[in-house]
Amino acid sequence: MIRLIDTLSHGNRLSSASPLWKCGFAAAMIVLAYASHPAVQAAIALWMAAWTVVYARVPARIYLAMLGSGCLFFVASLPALAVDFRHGALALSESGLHTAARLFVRAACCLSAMLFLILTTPMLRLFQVLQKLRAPQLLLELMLVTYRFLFLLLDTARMMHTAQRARGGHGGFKSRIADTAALAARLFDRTMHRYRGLSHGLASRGFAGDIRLAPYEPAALPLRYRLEIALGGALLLGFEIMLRIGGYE
Amino acid sequence: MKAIMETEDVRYRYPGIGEEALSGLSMQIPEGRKVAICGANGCGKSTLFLHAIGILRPTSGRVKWRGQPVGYDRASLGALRRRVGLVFQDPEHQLILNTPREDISYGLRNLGLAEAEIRERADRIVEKMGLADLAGLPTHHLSLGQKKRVALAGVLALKPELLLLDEATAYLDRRSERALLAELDDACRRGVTVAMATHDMNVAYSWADWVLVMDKGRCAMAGPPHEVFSREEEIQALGLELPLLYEVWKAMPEELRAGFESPRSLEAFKEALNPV
Amino acid sequence: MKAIMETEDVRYRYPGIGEEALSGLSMQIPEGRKVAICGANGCGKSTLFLHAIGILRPTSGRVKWRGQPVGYDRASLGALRRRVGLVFQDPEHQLILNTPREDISYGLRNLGLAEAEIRERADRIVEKMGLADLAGLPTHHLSLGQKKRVALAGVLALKPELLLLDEATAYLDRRSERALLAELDDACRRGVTVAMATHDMNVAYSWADWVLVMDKGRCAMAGPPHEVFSREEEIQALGLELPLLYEVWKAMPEELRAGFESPRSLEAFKEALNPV
Amino acid sequence: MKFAPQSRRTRKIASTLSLIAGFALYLTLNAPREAYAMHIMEGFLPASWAAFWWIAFLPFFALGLRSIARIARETPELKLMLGVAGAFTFVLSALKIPSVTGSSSHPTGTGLGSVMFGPLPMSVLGSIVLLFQAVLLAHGGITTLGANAFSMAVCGPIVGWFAYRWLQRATGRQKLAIFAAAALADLTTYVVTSLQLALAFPAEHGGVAASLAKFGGIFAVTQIPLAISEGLLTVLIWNWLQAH
Repeated sequence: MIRLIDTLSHGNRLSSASPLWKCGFAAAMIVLAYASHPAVQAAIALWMAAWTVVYARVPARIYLAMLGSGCLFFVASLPALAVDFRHGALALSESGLHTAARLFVRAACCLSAMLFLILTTPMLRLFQVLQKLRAPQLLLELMLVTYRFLFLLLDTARMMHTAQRARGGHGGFKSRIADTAALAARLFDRTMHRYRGLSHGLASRGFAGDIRLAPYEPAALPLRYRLEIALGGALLLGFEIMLRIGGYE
Repeated sequence: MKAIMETEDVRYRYPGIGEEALSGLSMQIPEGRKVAICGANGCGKSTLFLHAIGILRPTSGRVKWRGQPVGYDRASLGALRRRVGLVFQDPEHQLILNTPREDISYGLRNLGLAEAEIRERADRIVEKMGLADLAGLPTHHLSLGQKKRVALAGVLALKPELLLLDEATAYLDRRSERALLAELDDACRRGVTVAMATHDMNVAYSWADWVLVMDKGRCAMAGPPHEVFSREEEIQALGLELPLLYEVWKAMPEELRAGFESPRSLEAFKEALNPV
Repeated sequence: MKAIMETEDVRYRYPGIGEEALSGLSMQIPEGRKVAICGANGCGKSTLFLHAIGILRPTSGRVKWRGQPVGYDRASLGALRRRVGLVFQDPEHQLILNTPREDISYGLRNLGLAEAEIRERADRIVEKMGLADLAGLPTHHLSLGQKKRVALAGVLALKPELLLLDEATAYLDRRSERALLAELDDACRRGVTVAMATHDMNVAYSWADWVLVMDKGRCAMAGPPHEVFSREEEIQALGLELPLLYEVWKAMPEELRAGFESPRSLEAFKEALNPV
Repeated sequence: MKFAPQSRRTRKIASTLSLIAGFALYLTLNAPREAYAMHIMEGFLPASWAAFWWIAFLPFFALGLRSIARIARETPELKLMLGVAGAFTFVLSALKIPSVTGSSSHPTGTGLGSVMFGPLPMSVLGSIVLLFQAVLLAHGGITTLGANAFSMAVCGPIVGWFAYRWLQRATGRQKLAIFAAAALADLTTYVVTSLQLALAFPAEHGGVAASLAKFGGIFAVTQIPLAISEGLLTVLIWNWLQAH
């Protein structure tokens, strides 16, 4: 899954478009979602899905799978929202169901805005946006190193797991716990080995205390997209205002 | 020629990656041979091995063990992995436990053997492979060559019928390489079929008695070393190099070569030039 | 022969390990040459390199740069590391930023250059080494051969006077190996002294014009390739193998060899046998 | 809503039955993936609560960052080490461990991390891991990052660390202390998340307390066995690390 998202974020049609625009757009949509009626939220969700699937060409199958897995949390909480203890028995709560339905639309809408951002924007660009937004340098450095070694350690863990299975490991509960523990300890060992290697490697390249990123490079967002954002945003806002004036609840 | 393991039109694509890692691979590993599986980095060798022990499952096509399609239920996989031993490229991934002896026992313990038998079998293989001095040392004190030998010992202790090795000789100096290859020859003599993936054509040429060449997830060539390497242009078209010894031999004046098959080792080469 | 870097009776022991990694190493890296530092796994090559850039400090003995003892204060170390570029065996150790272009800029940014110049120099080296297609990809999407090239580019961008490489060709297939060696030749032509540690005697023989042989933390032999490899017995006593091409040549009938120096490449070999 | 007493009763029984069936179905289908599902999803919390938890989380985060910065000024390599440790924590949380009930779950790893690196640095590493889970796995979210980080990166490590310290001093039994640190860090995360949800969605009848019982009850099915498994796992990992 992780490699999938990472690969898509680099290989989609919008990957080189301005990350600042994309972040701003997704953030604006999430804010609007919080302030608007379900009908507007549904419209936002569809619009963001269109950006991701149609404009960025993220495969619809993968998109839906991710949307589904993202909604698992909602499914898990659904019983708690929809059921009430009343007079010592469980019962469906009318208002709970109503809350759940409203919540679902909002959460799905926010999720689709998030998915737009993470499926179309490479991590490195997000770092640069954070840098431009003046996130602490130390935090950025930690994140850089973490991201750099994430995939490496995931690969190592996967190989170790495969090797254990190839030798008959991960049989029952006890063996799985013990094998996982051995793997984690060994992985920690490798992690510290990586750290030592990295500190030598960086020292040889003149590391003197900080890891500096390239400054944010402004990138373009084609006019056609900017127009759509402006027009679509105005439409949604208008829609919301109409609903409010109409007193619709 | 009976195949101990074969694949029929196997296709596999890693999730999220555009290209197929195996794109219609059909190949056979002949029983009782020393097989070299050659190809450039990324030709699909490692993916093939993961299919051979049922860790990966083909998207389409079939993997067969002794003529029978491999099953993917728990019991069949267990049985398959007892018969097929896989030695990974990087022993760091394979050696999990703290000392060679413990690590060698790991697979035996997973077989559910009694402790006494585990100890007995581990001791025997430690003895046989000359690891006695190392058996109690912490794994991270061993050299790469030693680690590779320990990884091999851990797999041989399970007495596989087919032994697969991924880039077994990479990163080794010549002495460690020789020790390892001698171990493989020995296993082969005891009836184990040995298949080694390598991109070192010199090793493939001098060690194997059957060569498979893979390219872009397919089997491009198969046959005895002389036959495969005599198709020089095809080999080069695949971006592979001919074995040095083979090239040198071909460069020699015709009259010196007359009557000899191209020698596969330096000793054979010297003998061919200086007949006693 | 002027030494760009030398060590005088350097001793070093890793904490917690009984044996010395360097036990009285005295050797010289001659300026302007292509130097191969040969030896079996664990002979101390990597430890030597960490001394050369001042990451490790000798327990006794001295490391000298152009005749001057190396200083270990911050400023001297910074200056030394600007002059000596080290390419590690495992490229994962020295790639830190997430794309090749970014990563190559990293070292330049440490030099305190202006952004415009950083971009310009990074672009130039990306262009020169044919990395343009990869420059924007995330590092974890690259193959090992590509990572090694990027690591080399990151070091070359700093324009070192001495370039050290640890097992640069290990794990590479022949095609990537050639591309890498060509790059090194090129650097050497531009006046960079290149020293590569390797246990592959074939590479050492065909590529280097100066060979150092290390054994158990000492320098056992030094000289031009012909001279070093003609001391066959010593080489073999150190557990090293003679280069294949050299051995083959020596095995040839005397009359064919007459008048030629032992050829160091297959092309030279063929030429020697079939004079035009 | 008015129905005859008779129909009201049948309706109640019917709805209760269908609920039980629904629960059973949902648990069998989703149980294995729930450890990640403990991260509150994007857009789930009301705006005021999302903001509240961000505000509650940030001071701890700032303290953590400051404690790292203080040491990093002396030894810059520490940044590299913590960065790599962050990657390790992420990978640990991606491992599937068998749960005592037979399904499998993802550990949080915060107990182990807290004992090894201290609770404040762990609050930074934990939030980085959560951010990466949100951005690279679409688990959790940005608006809810404050709430998730407060429960998993702040409360879990702090409780785990104190549990470890206290038990280590009081009993001197290190294994017990490690088990308690890991299991309690896990349980704390679960309790705090349930509380966050209950506060945001109080029940119509019984308010926050009833809601806490409902959310707590649902997540207990996976989180309590997971806490025990993670405790066991962490003790084993600790043994390994000690042996090295």
